[in-house]
Amino acid sequence: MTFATIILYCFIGLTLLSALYIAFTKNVLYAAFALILTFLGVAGIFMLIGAGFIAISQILVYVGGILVLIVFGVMLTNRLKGQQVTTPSYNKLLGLLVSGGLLFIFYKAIIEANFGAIKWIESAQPESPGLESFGMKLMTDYVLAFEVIGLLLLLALIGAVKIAAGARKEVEDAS
Amino acid sequence: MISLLQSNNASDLKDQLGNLSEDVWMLAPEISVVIALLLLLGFDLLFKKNKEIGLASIAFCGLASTFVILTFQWTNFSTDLMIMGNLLRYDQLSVFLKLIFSLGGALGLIIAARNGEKNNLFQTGESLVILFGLFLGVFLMTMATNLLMIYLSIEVVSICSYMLTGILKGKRKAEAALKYLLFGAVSSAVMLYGISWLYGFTGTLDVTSQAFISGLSEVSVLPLTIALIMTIGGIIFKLGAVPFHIWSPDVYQAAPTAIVSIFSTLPKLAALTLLFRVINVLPAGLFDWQLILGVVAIASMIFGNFSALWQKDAKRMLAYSSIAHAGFLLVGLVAYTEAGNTSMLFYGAMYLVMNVGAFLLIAILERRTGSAAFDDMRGLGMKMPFLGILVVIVMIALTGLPPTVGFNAKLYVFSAIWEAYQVQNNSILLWVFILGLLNTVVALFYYLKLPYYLFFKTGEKTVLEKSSIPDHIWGTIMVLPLLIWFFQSEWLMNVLNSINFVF
Amino acid sequence: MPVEHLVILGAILFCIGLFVVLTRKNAIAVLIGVELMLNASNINLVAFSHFDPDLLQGQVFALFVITVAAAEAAVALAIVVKVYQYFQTADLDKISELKG
Amino acid sequence: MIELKDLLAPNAFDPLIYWILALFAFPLLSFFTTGLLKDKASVWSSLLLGINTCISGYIAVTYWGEMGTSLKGTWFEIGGTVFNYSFLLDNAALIMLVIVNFISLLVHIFSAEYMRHDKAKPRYYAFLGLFTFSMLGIVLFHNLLFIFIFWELVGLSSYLLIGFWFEKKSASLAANKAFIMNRIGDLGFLTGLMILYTQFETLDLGAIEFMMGESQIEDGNWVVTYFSNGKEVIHVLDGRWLSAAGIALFCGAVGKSAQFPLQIWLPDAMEGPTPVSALIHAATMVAAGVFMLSRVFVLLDAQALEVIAIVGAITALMAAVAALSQFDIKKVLAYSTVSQLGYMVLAMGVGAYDAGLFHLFTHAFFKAGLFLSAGIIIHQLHGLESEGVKFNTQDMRVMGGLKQHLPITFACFVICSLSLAGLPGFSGFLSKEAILINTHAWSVEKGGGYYLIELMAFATVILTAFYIMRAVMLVFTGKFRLPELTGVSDIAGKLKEGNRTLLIPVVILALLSLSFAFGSTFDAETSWLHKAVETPSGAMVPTKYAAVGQAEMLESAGADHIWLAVVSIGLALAGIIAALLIYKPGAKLAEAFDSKREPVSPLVQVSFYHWYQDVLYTKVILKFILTQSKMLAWFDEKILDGCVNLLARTQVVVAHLTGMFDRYIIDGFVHLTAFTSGKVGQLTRSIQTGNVQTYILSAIAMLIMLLLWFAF
Repeated sequence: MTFATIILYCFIGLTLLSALYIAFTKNVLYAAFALILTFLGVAGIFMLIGAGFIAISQILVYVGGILVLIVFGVMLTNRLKGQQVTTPSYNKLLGLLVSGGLLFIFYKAIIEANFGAIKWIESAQPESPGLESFGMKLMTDYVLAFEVIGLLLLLALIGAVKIAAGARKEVEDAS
Repeated sequence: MISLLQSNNASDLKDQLGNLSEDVWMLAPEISVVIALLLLLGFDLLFKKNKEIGLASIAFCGLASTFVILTFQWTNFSTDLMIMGNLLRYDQLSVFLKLIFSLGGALGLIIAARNGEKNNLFQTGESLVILFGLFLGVFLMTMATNLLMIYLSIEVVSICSYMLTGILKGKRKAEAALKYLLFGAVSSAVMLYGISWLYGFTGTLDVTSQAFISGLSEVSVLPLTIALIMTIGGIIFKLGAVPFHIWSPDVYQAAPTAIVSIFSTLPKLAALTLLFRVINVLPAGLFDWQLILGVVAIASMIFGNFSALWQKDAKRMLAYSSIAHAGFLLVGLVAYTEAGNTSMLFYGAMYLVMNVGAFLLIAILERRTGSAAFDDMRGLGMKMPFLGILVVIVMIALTGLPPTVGFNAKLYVFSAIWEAYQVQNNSILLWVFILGLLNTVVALFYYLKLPYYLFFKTGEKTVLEKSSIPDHIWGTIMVLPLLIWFFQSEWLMNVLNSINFVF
Repeated sequence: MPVEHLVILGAILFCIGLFVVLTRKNAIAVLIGVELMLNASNINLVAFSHFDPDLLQGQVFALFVITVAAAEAAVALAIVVKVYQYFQTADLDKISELKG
Repeated sequence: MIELKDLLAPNAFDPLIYWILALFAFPLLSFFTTGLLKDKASVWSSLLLGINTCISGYIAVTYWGEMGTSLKGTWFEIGGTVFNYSFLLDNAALIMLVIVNFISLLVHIFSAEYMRHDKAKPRYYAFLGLFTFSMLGIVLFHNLLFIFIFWELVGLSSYLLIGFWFEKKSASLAANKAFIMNRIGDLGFLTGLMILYTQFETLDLGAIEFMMGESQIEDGNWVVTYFSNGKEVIHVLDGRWLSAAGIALFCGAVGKSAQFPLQIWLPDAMEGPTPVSALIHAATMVAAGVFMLSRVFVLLDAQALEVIAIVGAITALMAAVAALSQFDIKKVLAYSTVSQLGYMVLAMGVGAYDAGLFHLFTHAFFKAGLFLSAGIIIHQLHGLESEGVKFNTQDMRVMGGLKQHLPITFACFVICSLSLAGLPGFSGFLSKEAILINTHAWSVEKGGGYYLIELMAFATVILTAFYIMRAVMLVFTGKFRLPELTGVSDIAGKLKEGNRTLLIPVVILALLSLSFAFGSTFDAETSWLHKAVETPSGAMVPTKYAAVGQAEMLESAGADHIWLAVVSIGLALAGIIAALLIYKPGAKLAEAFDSKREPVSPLVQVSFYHWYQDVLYTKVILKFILTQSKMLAWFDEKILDGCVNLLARTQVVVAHLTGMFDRYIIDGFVHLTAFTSGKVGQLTRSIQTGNVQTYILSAIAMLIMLLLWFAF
């Protein structure tokens, strides 16, 4: 076992533990902060299996963007007056049953599929491609998808601003 | 490293870019939609007041030019092509669907224009811009053959749909948007997970490639089933069929009628096309998708129809009916024959016309009474006999009775499945056939509820507004084809028969 | 390092995400769950992409997933804010006027 | 070997298609345009119908002949399967064409006066136009799919016309009843179509007839061989499917032609305007079932025919008994119609195709005549009603002695009645005689219990004569009972004969009920009409399953011809004389009649309540339906209100279990009270639907179920 592998397992452990913490904490803010750890763990995994750019995007977009949004969301939808921002949970047993059952099925399937023995994976020589080729891919093969996602972000921005901006005034008008 | 070098090779790159820029011509309709979108955005930013007419004209011109381009593509169609680096497939099926989508979109906008609600779609540019984003999404859905493109186009449609549901004022709209979004996010996560496994099995995202097919053939049953069902699940969410149908009644009830008329048609048909494309590449005997989709179709028909029986709101009833129609649409797909494909497409096209027509009439009635609840529509038919008769015709068409084209559509899909049963002898086909027919009978009861309330109940409610001539004209334009095509379904059939389904 | 381990990690993450989605009352907590589910898929995609260095399809896909997630989160939070204005709560069990 | 494509191939262009289109166009035009006209509606639509009648007359004369002219064309093609349309104008269709148009025209004219004061007159005429249009479809098309479509349209227009006065609760109830009964029958029809389509891959009747001729019964299997798109196909079905197809198609006729056990809608259908009853519920629509049977005659095998004969005989007898004791004049005529339809069906069942159709044609005239005469009476009596004076204008107890007031109506009514009773010299005699002879021949051939059928047919003769004479006596003889009942003495003087618009159609119909109109006085065989419709040759029916050849039967029974005629005339006379004696003015029963309110004697009650069939249906079937709908409601509540509810319920159970677990084991007994109450509150909230997480939960749960089902 090389040093990199050990680190990889550390990151896997970090991801799992923080995810489990999210599952069982009652405090939404804590959950949000645990989410940072999860994202960092996943980013670390990405980095170690040769997807450096994705790792950086993960940190930038998730930690820098989505998480900030979530924290803002928590702030906006709770009256913070000293007390903790908690969220009660329900459906616990049924949720556990469904997700646990699903996990069991997944586990069986993963064992059965034996991913390591799948032909194309077996015959491949894992290596880390350069950032340059990644950029080239984006601008050639996936240029359409790239344009579309750009447009989608624009639309989401417009829509989100429109929906959130008018909300308070709208409610006042209605009441 | 050799391959890397190759793609860096300057002349190769030039070739590739050259190919891409050639492919751009195939995307002319999409580009036209995007241009319209940007114009709307610009117009909205430049002007402050009285924007309705400008926005409306840009929107209609955009759709019209798209339609013209598509007609041009249809008439000059030469051969099926994979374009944009195998992300999309340019074929007659997609061109045809986009043609009817642009028509359906225009009809939806007409409903919005006729609806005259206070917070009209045309008053602010944002909602129109997002609506055009949705058009772009459904256009791409009809062409996508790459898992990435499938995911992306579905997401474009979904995110635009969430926003459209919640963008206008109203408590219920906000609630529906939130539910829609959460449900949709989970569905797309499920689909994405399935896709990630498919990628793992095959090493490719291109569903048309040989590697994809051979890769799938080597996986054992359980993982394959999981991956495919989860992937198909995401598509079924857009189709609005069981088990991913639960969002639709809430959303349909709350969202503006014009938007709902588009929600209930374009994404459904686009999702059906996606399903069709995915299923067509699956090697025979690998996976009994006929059984799965058969079960989904039966369940959708039963859930949709039986729940619709008890609704008290016309829009909510139509939502359940659209779940049932998703089942009927799947019937043609399940048949898996040439006739099945043609009939599915015919049903889809007719469903679009019928449903948009139904929503137009509901919108008109809604404007009269201020709500879409059945109770408020009592006796309206006597006050407005012409519109009442139009409603009756549309409802008969949705039920699938002669002399409307709804009958032809049901006749085609059911004769297709019956023939398929006789050839393939697969018992699920028989079940689909029998239960489908029984469901048609159930449908009769709730579709005729609206005419019943309109004509046979007396209401005291005063009419808010007199019916106007444009209402009559638009209503007739929407409804007349339903009658004409019953006698002349041949010409559309000829168009559809000319479509090459070979994949 | 066998690829299965990462796939199993993905599966666990997916199920944890699902559990959070199903059990948390707060809409924002539910969104956190959804993000976990999306990350699960991303792990799979990138892990498989490791064996696909020439085409990089998995990595590209993962990048797009991250972007879509960002767009979705933005829209989601806008809608949550709007819902909160109306309902004065973000608890999903209280946001259930439409039913039947 | 036959190629299916060739059978369905469109034939060369024939200008006839323009005439046919015109035939459809005029009633449809009437349907669409009368709504625009207010007072001119009657004139306008009568004019359109007049044109149509002329066209149909012209076509009938031009295309009259042995073989009939057929027209075929392609409707559409889908994935190699051809759906075609075809018309067949043989003699039967031509006669039907003329009858439908002609009687419709007469009814249009009659209604001009009858409906003069109705505000919704345009709607009425529009519906009549729709009805005529759809009836023509049944008559002209020779493809079962199209026949089915128009069959449904006929049902629809009948529904609309029965419920024309939908403000009356009874009218809308009657309309619903007719609709439901017809739909039950149609379900059978549809099943029949499906069986035929499976076997022949087409619903074109011409092609089916041809292939039926080529099909075989081998070892009890029904085998059809033909080429479809160049490939040879052999369809093998159990021979019983052939019988099933025949019986299923007959079910359609049972609904539409009001046969036992679905006949109960027809008496109720009298809630519609009387001219409508004359057109739809006497002359044309109800005959459509019989006409359809004649169209599919080659498909009916011995078993199916037997069922048809038995049902026909039962219907004829039951309805005749029911007609004996009615008070409502239209009810008498309605039951009489059901009974006569039973005769026609019986004729089809015993293989007397020609006699059945013949009776259909003659019945169309005399029954329409009877209904329109009754219409005059009702209309004139209606004219007597005023603010203070209200009575049931259809009740025979308010009539009596109308001979003096309405002499022409009386004459017409009597002529039509005698035709119905079947006295020589009237058209009804010819056709009824033909049916009786054939039934006799059939019974002789089959022997044993089948004589019962013959007995029922003959019993119906005497009953028919009796009830129609009873009606004549009660309505026209004796003294006018209305003045006494209402207490207004001068009311009798106001009653006048109907005007010309009312009388002309009735007189025409009465004249057409005389047997000379059909070119024969005594023997049906010599009538031109009877000769025109020929039984399709028996060879087309697979031999083993064939009905006994009609020709042989008739030959064997030929000797009985004369005495059969004598017996039936005797029976009819007996019935008439009995009625004359019993109901002659001053006789005991006639006196007792007007004071009677409800029948007392159990036997009469059986008749009056039509064998309690309605009660039975309400009790048994309605109860069944109610339970059914309760079950559906239950289904909806328990299962469809989502997996959601179900899940929520499971949740309750599971949560109770966890609750108990928590209570007793984990938490011990410490926080028992506080904990449970909190938990329960939480649970009640979690049951609420409309929660998006429950949605997600149920969706994922269903997904997992799918997964498990497919993977394991």
